[in-house]
Amino acid sequence: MNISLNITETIQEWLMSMMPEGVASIAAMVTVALIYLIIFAVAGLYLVLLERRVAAWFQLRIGPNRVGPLGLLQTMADALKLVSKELTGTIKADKFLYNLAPYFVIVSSLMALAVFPFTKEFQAFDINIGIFFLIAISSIGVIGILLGGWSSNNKFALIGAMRSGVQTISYELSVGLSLLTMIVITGSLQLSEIVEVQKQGWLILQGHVPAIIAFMVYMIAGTAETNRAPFDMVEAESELGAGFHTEYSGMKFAYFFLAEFINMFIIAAIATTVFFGAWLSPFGITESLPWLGVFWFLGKTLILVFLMMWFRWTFPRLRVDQLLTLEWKYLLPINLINILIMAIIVWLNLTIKF
Amino acid sequence: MSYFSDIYKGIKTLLTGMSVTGKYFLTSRKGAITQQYPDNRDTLKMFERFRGEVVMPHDENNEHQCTGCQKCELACPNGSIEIIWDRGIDEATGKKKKFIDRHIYHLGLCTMCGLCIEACPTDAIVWAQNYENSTYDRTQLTKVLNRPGSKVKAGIED
Amino acid sequence: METTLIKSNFKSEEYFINMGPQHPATHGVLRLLLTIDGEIIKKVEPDLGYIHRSIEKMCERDSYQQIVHLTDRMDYLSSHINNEAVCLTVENALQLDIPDRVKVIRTILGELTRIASHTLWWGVMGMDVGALTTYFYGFRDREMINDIFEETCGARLTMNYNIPGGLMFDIHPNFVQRTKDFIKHFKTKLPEYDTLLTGNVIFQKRMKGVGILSKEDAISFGASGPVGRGSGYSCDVRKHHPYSAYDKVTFNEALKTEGDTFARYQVRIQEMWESMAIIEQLIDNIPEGDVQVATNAVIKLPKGEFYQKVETARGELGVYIISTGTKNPYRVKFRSPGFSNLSLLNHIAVGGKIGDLVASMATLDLVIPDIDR
Amino acid sequence: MTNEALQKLINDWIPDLEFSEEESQFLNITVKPENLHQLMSDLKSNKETSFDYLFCLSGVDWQPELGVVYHLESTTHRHIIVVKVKTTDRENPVLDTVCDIWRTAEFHEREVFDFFGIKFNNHPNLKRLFLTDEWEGFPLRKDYEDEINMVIK
Repeated sequence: MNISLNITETIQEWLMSMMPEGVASIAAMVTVALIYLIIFAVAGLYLVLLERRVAAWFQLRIGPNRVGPLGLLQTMADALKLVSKELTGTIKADKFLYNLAPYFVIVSSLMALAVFPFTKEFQAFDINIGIFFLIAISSIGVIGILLGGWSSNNKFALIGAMRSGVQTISYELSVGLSLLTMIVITGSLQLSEIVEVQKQGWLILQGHVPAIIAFMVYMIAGTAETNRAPFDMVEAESELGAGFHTEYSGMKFAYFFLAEFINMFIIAAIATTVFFGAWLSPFGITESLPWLGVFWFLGKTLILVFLMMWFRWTFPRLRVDQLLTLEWKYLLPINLINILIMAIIVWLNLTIKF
Repeated sequence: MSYFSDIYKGIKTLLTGMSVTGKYFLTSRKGAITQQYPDNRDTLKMFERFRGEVVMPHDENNEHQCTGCQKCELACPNGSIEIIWDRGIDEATGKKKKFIDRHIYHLGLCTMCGLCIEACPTDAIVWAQNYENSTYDRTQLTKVLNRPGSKVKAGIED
Repeated sequence: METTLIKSNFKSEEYFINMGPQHPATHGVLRLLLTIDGEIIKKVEPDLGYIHRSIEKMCERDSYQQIVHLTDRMDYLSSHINNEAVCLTVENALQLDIPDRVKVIRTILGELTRIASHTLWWGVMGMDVGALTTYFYGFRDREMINDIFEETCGARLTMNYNIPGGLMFDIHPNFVQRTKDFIKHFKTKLPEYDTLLTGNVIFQKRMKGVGILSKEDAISFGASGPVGRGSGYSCDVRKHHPYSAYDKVTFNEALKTEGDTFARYQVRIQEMWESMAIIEQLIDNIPEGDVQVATNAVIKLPKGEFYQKVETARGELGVYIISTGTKNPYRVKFRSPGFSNLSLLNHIAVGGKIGDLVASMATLDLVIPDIDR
Repeated sequence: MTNEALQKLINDWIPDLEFSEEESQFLNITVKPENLHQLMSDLKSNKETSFDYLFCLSGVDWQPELGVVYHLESTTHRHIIVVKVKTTDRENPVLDTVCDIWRTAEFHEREVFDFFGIKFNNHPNLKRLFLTDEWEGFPLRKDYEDEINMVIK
């Protein structure tokens, strides 16, 4: 079987046969962007459904099962409902920022998707500072949340937004440092090279103890960065009602909601790429069929997504000061020492390679 | 040192918590505690003492057991029962006797306290087990319990 | 985690926020006027009356049998105990000799009510601190008790099973078996509550040292029930002024001396164990006999004043009836536990964060209709 | 302490106390409004009585008097006493607050103010608790009439 998944080049070559080079490049970019947008909007909706089903099973319920076979169309129906809903808002809101905020959030989370290597070829944009790009992009989302909370002219929203600012700024550090620990092994920020290094064994095995610590720190900080329970200070429905999106309705609310789930996917996908060998199959069992990489990538990502859901439906929420204590007194020092250990291990060549 | 033991203990308690939810996740298909209402209407059965609404049973001759003594009306705390009664000649004995014209029951006012049924000396009114009492129109909640043309069963005295 | 506030030259301004009457953490239509400085609570002022029905005034026009069903609607989570309180007041006033069977059944139902209330509280408490799954585990166990109630009394929540002079009718034949089944089931599930939530490190950090109420303050504020006992104040009416069959059973009063939210939490968990112990002592020994003492159709209390206190799931419920000898009471006052417990919210929440306020409020276990009688 | 001993002890403190055990299961003391606060603080602070738990505070409309009934219990000695205070002034009834002695009285007195219109001197925050500020009349008084909201049987 010879399916070419190198979509950017395929599309560009196909377009170039029809129009001049400059136009074709732009048209190819737009096409790829649209494909990604559609795929991940739908994927985000199904993540919502997955979350609801998983939550139901944790909670001895059945979950959505009415719309469509096995309830598969439930979130589609929800999205349709949200599209058709009236967009309400407060009178004294800062209209421009208020309307801008949801797009900030959704665009920044969709941008991050471009760099993931779903297979060797299925990667829209193999930038040479991949990890750096991801970290940079994922921290833009918080601006949208801050804008939304600030401009809503609602005190609950404002408290939520401020909490979000505090939280994301702190945990950004741990996400970055724990990924940096792994960069010590790979020696490259480019995602395709990180995957290449892992052909000798997934990084979580190569780096053994410090890698596992880095993974745990990453998962905690990543959960915090997506503002999900047990770190959902931003929404904290028993304290702030709905937090920063209290005043949003209809499609604008849907953007926030969808962004949360896409962010969760992104956090899991980064972990898959950096710790679990991206599209590489375990022991290379499907090396001859490279298109199966999509399956492996999504499989690993969904397992991590499930782990985050498991956290959410088990743990109580932290208080806002405990959240910062956890970051500054526990995760950060552990992380710094962990980098040192990792550096020593790499220096002494103690990594495990298969 | 307590710094590290805190971390260890903390992670341990988190994992034990996750084991509880994880166990239910795996067995949840058997143990769903929610009901698929209204799909299960046919199998959903209320307990025999369930207080759905007050009804007045009639037998095959369209006869009920209410003598119109108004004890239920007095017992009701919020005026859900109104009895419109009259006096007539009893055909069997030829004496003057009280009988009900209409036994009006306002389901919308009823708090299902059961005092009327306790008070009834002839067991003329009982609880029905139906549980779907909602209507689109409030006037439908006012019900006349005795059927048209019904009369009191012979031998029931107040 | 203790935090230290650093004095700085930044000008900070207190602001006002309106929590409720529609808010997920207030469990009903309670409105709290909060004055906040950043995240720190400066003042909590409850605004009540959103569902006040003036039950006390309604009682003045009702007969004594009719009062009972109104009390269902005060603290609806311990409706059976509320009913019992009114019935006991009337029975004591009439000096009726209540059969042992009635006393034992009332005690069993009362303890089942307490477990049902505490399981609901546990679920909702977990939800307030962010663990959403506890809600369903709590409700799963509560549903079994509600089924027992429904089979015997005919209603799940507002049971109105007591009448002055005994019970409305006898227990259902399945009652004993169902109760035993429930106890067996719940003994396996209650330890799970501990593994899921009590031991959890996040939960402990959230609860310990939060909302501290000293013993002196607890007495001064009239705290009762688990709130008082969490502060080391022995206030169990079942121990100090036993009613029904509580003088025949042995049980421990759950006491903690810390006075924080975690102590109140532990007291309630402990109380569920004690309630199960009480039920186990009684369920096999329900004496035979009548379930009613004949009373006049129109009950007239002798002239005088009558007071009866009982221990509901929330604390001490007092029923104060002034009678002038007619068929209606002259004045009825319900001393509800929630009302006194709410009054200390400002005292324990000030200085904490918004999250602490929610946790404190959850362990006060407020039922709003109980406050807005 | 038994009711007799209590009566004997308290009787010496303040003049014009009326004691009664009729028609009630507790010892009742009726006190003049001007002596109320003094008696209450004595009842709490005295080592032998130490009534530190005010478990019920109810307003009562005795017609024509308005009054308040205090149910007190001692958590150390476990004895109970009832204190009653009455005022004949229906237009502007004023009593002393006891919320500096028992803090629970703060809410209970607000409730009494709300429903009976009895004002309490020195109360820190005396305003309507359940009803709106613009509500007219005091619903739990016997002469209160509201043709719209009250259903009279």
